[in-house]
Amino acid sequence: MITSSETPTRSRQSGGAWGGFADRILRVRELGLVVVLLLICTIVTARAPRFLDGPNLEQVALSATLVCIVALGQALVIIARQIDLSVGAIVAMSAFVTASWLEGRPDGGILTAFLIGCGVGAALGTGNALLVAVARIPAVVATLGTLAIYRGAAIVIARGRQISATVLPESYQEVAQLHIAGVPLLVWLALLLTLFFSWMARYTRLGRNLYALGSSPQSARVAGISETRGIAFVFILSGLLCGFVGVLWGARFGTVDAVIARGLNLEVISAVVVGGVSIFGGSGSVYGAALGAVIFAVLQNGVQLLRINQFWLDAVVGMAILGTVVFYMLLARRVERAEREWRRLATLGRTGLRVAADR
Amino acid sequence: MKRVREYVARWEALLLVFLIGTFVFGAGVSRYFWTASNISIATASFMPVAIVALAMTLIIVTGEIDISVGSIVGLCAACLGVCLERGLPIGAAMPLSLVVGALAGLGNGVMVAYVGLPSLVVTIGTLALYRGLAQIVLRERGVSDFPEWYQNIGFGTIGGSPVPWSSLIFAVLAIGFAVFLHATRGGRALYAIGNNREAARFSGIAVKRGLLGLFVTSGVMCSVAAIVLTAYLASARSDTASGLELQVITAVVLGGVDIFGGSGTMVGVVIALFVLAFVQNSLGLAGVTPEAQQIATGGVLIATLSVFGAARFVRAHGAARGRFRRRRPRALATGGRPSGGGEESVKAHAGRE
Amino acid sequence: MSGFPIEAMSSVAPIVELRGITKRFGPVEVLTDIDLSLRSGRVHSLAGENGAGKSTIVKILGGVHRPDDGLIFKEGEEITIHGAAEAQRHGIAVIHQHPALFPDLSVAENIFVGRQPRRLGRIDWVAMRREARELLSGLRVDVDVRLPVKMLGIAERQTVEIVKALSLRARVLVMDEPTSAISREEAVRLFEIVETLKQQGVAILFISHFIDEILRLGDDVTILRSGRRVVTSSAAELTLESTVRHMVGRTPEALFPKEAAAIGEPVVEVRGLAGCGFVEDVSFTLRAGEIVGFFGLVGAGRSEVAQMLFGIEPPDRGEVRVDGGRARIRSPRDAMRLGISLLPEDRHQQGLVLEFPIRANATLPILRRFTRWLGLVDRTREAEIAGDYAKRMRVVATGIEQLVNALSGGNQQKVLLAKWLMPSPRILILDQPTRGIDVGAKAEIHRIISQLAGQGMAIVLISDDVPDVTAMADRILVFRSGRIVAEFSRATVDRGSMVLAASHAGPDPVAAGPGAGRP
Amino acid sequence: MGRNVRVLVVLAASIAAAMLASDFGGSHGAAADFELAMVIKETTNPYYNATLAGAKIAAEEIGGTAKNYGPTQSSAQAQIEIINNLAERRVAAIAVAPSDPNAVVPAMKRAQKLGSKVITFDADSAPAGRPFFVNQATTESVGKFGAGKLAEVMSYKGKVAIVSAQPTAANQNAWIAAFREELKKPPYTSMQVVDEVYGYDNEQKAFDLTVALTTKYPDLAGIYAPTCPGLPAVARALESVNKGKGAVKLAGMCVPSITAKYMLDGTISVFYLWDPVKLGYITYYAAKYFADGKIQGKPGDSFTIKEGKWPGTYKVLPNGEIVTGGPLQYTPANYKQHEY
Repeated sequence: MITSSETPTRSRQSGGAWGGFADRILRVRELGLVVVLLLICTIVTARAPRFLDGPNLEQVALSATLVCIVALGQALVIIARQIDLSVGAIVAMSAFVTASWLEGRPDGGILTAFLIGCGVGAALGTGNALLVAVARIPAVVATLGTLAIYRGAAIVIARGRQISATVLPESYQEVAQLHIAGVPLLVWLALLLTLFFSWMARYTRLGRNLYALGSSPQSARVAGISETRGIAFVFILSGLLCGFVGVLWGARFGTVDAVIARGLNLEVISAVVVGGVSIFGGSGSVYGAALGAVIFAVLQNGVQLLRINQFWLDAVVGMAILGTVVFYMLLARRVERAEREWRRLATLGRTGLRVAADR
Repeated sequence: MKRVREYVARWEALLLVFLIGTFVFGAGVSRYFWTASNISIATASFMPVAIVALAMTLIIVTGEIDISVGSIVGLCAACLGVCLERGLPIGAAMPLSLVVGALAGLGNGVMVAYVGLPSLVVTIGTLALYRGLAQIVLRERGVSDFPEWYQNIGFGTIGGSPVPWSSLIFAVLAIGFAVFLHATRGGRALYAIGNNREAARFSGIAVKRGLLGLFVTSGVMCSVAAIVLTAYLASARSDTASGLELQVITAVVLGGVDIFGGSGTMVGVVIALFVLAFVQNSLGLAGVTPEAQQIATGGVLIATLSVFGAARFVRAHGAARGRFRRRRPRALATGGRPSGGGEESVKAHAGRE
Repeated sequence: MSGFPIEAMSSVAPIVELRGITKRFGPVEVLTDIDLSLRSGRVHSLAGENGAGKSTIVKILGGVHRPDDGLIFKEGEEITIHGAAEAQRHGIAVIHQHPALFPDLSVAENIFVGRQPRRLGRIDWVAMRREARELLSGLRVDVDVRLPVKMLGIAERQTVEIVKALSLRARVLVMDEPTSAISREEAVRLFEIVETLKQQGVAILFISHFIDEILRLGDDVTILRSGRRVVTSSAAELTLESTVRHMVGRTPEALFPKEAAAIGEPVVEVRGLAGCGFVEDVSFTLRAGEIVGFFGLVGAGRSEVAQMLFGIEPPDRGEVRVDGGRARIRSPRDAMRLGISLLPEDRHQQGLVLEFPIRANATLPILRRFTRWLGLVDRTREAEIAGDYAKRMRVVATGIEQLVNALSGGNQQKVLLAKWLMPSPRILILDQPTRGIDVGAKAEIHRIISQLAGQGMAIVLISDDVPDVTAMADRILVFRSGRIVAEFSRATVDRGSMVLAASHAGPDPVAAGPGAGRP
Repeated sequence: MGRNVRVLVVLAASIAAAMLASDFGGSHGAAADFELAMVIKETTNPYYNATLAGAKIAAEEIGGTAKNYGPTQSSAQAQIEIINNLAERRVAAIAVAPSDPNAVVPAMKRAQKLGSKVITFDADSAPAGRPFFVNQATTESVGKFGAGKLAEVMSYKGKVAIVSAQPTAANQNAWIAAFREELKKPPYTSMQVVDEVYGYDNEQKAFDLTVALTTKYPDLAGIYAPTCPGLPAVARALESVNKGKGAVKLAGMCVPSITAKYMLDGTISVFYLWDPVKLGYITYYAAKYFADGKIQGKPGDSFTIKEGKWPGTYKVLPNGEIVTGGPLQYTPANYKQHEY
């Protein structure tokens, strides 16, 4: 017989030292985010205790929600190894279209408004999907192009008009003011969407296929996962969520024009990257991206409260992005090195025989 | 097959037709288009973008990208402004701003080449960082009162001729970059890196040093653009040139440079720059709104990419039959034509094309 | 020696059977009239030298190629296999040497990707992990199913691939050289797994370069040579020697053997070189006019030594002397300065820029020589010299401006050779220079190499092709597991013992368990 | 290859044909008619729809046309391109509302050299660039007005924060300087300006900054927001943190069409601007008369509108300005008359 059957020679039990170490490192991303978030909160609170005031926290949360919802879609896009630079323009377009539909309807029709906004968003997302998934234009440049086109189209449609709280129905504007159990409706919505998409990414085959696509498009092809459908899905979904945010945007700020949400794309991508989603696709989590959005919202509020000059904000954001990507890079290298060292020892036969610990 | 390849290879020729078409269009929509002063001003206004596009071409040829160019221009402009405020003569401020640009590029380059981070992420980060630095040094101030001779760089023309000074700077740089890319060892190395980084390394090309050099060059070009743009605007502010990267990348891609690296020519990019400049100018003369121009620019970008996408598709399709495959080894030993060494089969091969 | 008695062989009906399979690529017949039966609970080993046709059989079973002639039967019924999906439907799974998995996904997910177990519409992770764990423990493998695959070694990835195949109810497992990229201990584990699979009634086609593995693991052995089945026999009836004899044949054709050349002074002396993770204690001397063959299987460390000498991967330890002086080689440029050229193993990834014309490829390392002030390239001289070399190498092309991706493999290889001869090296390292090219081109490249040695160049010829090495090399160093394990001179070389030395024959590594098999 | 050449030829021919089909060399006699090109800061600001409306009223009265030209987002560089283009078109008169007072000067000088009459309105450039500036209200009067009215509703005491637009917006900076200067004077000594932030003409930023301000200074009594897209966002932010409806007194400048709601519900205590329609109206008159040679644009020149919407005599002051009026406060009573 070939095998000395009674000894399983190699072990990698999760209960073992290595397994625990690996697990810890794998969880470090989201855990680290929570730590960073708490750290920022602590620093801000220490210097400006009013940070914790109810209305302030509520508003910080509300600021985070809009970015957060867009970031959910963007996270899935990036997980599938793509990128969507046109998000801000889609938000503006759907916000404007929705607001102009609502303009003549003082009695509401809020649900229809949401349908319209989401429809516009999904339509524009489909435009991106066609270019990237069907025409196979690299996402960076395709969405750079649609960014210009969508924004331009929004401006043409708006013709310099602003739609303001004065003409928008009260019921629409109240959407942003509604509270359920003391927490604003928008926050609930963002929370629900975050939970839903985190769930979707983790607990549905569709979600897992996106990870598979991002991790290795070649292997995905072998496994029979449709690249075209996956990519189209994420772009349409991203558009849809942008459309949804467009509707909320008008409700929250009360004024809508064609140039709102300018620069939102970089803000969102920063949140996603800082949230631990690898720009190369395949890894990261949706709720990490949501946490990233919260961190940026707290950071912006904190910079104000700490009386740091406003002119420092962009530099701080830039440092935050670079800092986190370097951190993740070092982390990945460290895991790799630990792994290689472990392999070397194993090859030398020193730890090759490790008795399995019981689970 | 061959036709599609030729077609793409002749992109420059097609662009030239575009350019002529643009001139015809411009002359059609406005009788003021074809005047020396209009051509002169349309050229001058596009020079900052054009100067940055030169370095961007090299970067994209190697398969990298630099999103932070607009912010570096802003940072260098802020540097010029601060120097002027402090009473430094502009002659001394310009070299200083070149140094600032080089350092900003160095930052990008180190992160990309030596730390090994993806250039897209790095330059998105520095896009915010460098703009932030510009805001920190210049805050709300706008600095003007630049000397007349300096302002001439942006707007002024050479002697009595309609040739703007800035276009002279661009012409010299463009020739320099074109010669570098197409006629020197360094240029060859960039194409090699863009096509096959591994093979470039095995051929003794210092890939990391090359990339670092490129990003520094890009920083310096941004600084030159800042000098021209500040002269053109007669004013230095922290928000100078925000959004410049979009126009630059559009021009480079329109010029036929493959966004994945490895191919493209400087001639194509230069023609594309002029196409964009005169399309915008003629639309402006026709009274078309800026947003319509924006849509047109985006549309041109998408259309260009679709052409390239179609070409790439055809090429990939050909690769499935063992022809024109990119980057993937062909299994010629087990597939294809095992007796390819002979004269005969090559003739047959050529005949099929 | 293992599970089933030989007599059982005929009593078990084959699950999959190949009958009279012939495959042609163009005018060349790569498989001729092959019969092969894969039976439940039995391992069928496939042996043969490079180019014998082993991988073509794998591709036919995997649905990549379709045979030109002959039939495939599954449980007595004729089937066709068109594409990977169809192979999967027929219960045939191919385990590749480098598995196509998702590096970021966990082990459990990789096994179940696209068909994760669900409960109430959601993926049941607990069940999925449990099932994965069960499948793995069914093979007595213990891997944390939550680890992302990128943190596993190749052997473990193969295991994942095997488990994935099992979970897809594969009844025939084709293992294409699974052991060539993994360590001995890992190989031992793999064999245990194979044993378990046999007990589960899976039919296995096992392909390996390692003859001892073939004999120990296989119940039946088929030996191929030049696309023909030489023998099919029970493993017990074969010995190492007879197997090697079948593989090598009695009169292998020697393609343009090396002409005698005066061997001069030592040019390169390597002492105690170690690095790349597993290369240890490599020492040798290389003399002017000498061709030294590095023989060994893929992953034995030959290419790694070459890359350390060329500055691609700096060594951890050891000393390299060139012309008696200690050499510090940190980059390819350092190596080129010392007169070293490396023709790399992977022509497409490391050797050539496929989108460049012949001219630009050939002159890439020495462009410096054609540059005038400001780095301008002297195109005329470049074209002249490139044309010169192309002619000398007898590259067949429409001209030196033809893109290399339009050339045949042999001509590409000649361009690559021209590229690395242009620096006028004194030391030339050729890593598999004749891999994947046709006979004519091979002979020409051999002729050139021989000429170069005659001119006093010191040459390292890396190959796993036995006739090539024995025909060309003055001395042969045999590599295994990162070390030099044997040395033969031109006079004393014996093909059989060379092959044995490279493929772990010696103290029995399999029976002796982990750690054995190392000198 | 032959096919290729054919493709190119066909392409070129079709482009040429398209050009010819479109009105090649057609009627471009616009130069004969008077056109006032109004180069505005941004096309998305409804304020400039009001100035254009004023100019159009004037055009009805004395002939010619008026048109707005501007970038979608405030940018000096984009304005320069526009001025250059207009100059190339030999537009009779250009009225510029510069984003950056210095950046536009060379382009304006160039346009003058090419024959256009160039003036400024709404915001001034460096004096070198223009003969005169049609000013809606002097800087001091705008700042002073805001300070005085805000002090009144704040009972002359408490902390004040300022929400501005772009840090580089010259107009805003000047008004704020005047506002701060005014608050240094005796009646206002118990008021202090505690902070100044920039909303970048971006609703989201202005909103978030206002929230942070109210958190940072819980005893904040007043906010001065002389920024048009910013003011509604500031008001909405105050309402969101329950400091609206007069809890924090808000004074600001914007157009009624998008802001009136917050004035009506009391969140904006002092809501003022000037009459942008009148500004556009006078600008048109001044530009037309200047182009027709009826005035030279030198200090001391004056023109009279006899019959029209806003009759009167307007004079170029020694500092090169024509002042068309002063601050105009909107109240629930009068805002309906100002439809812009």
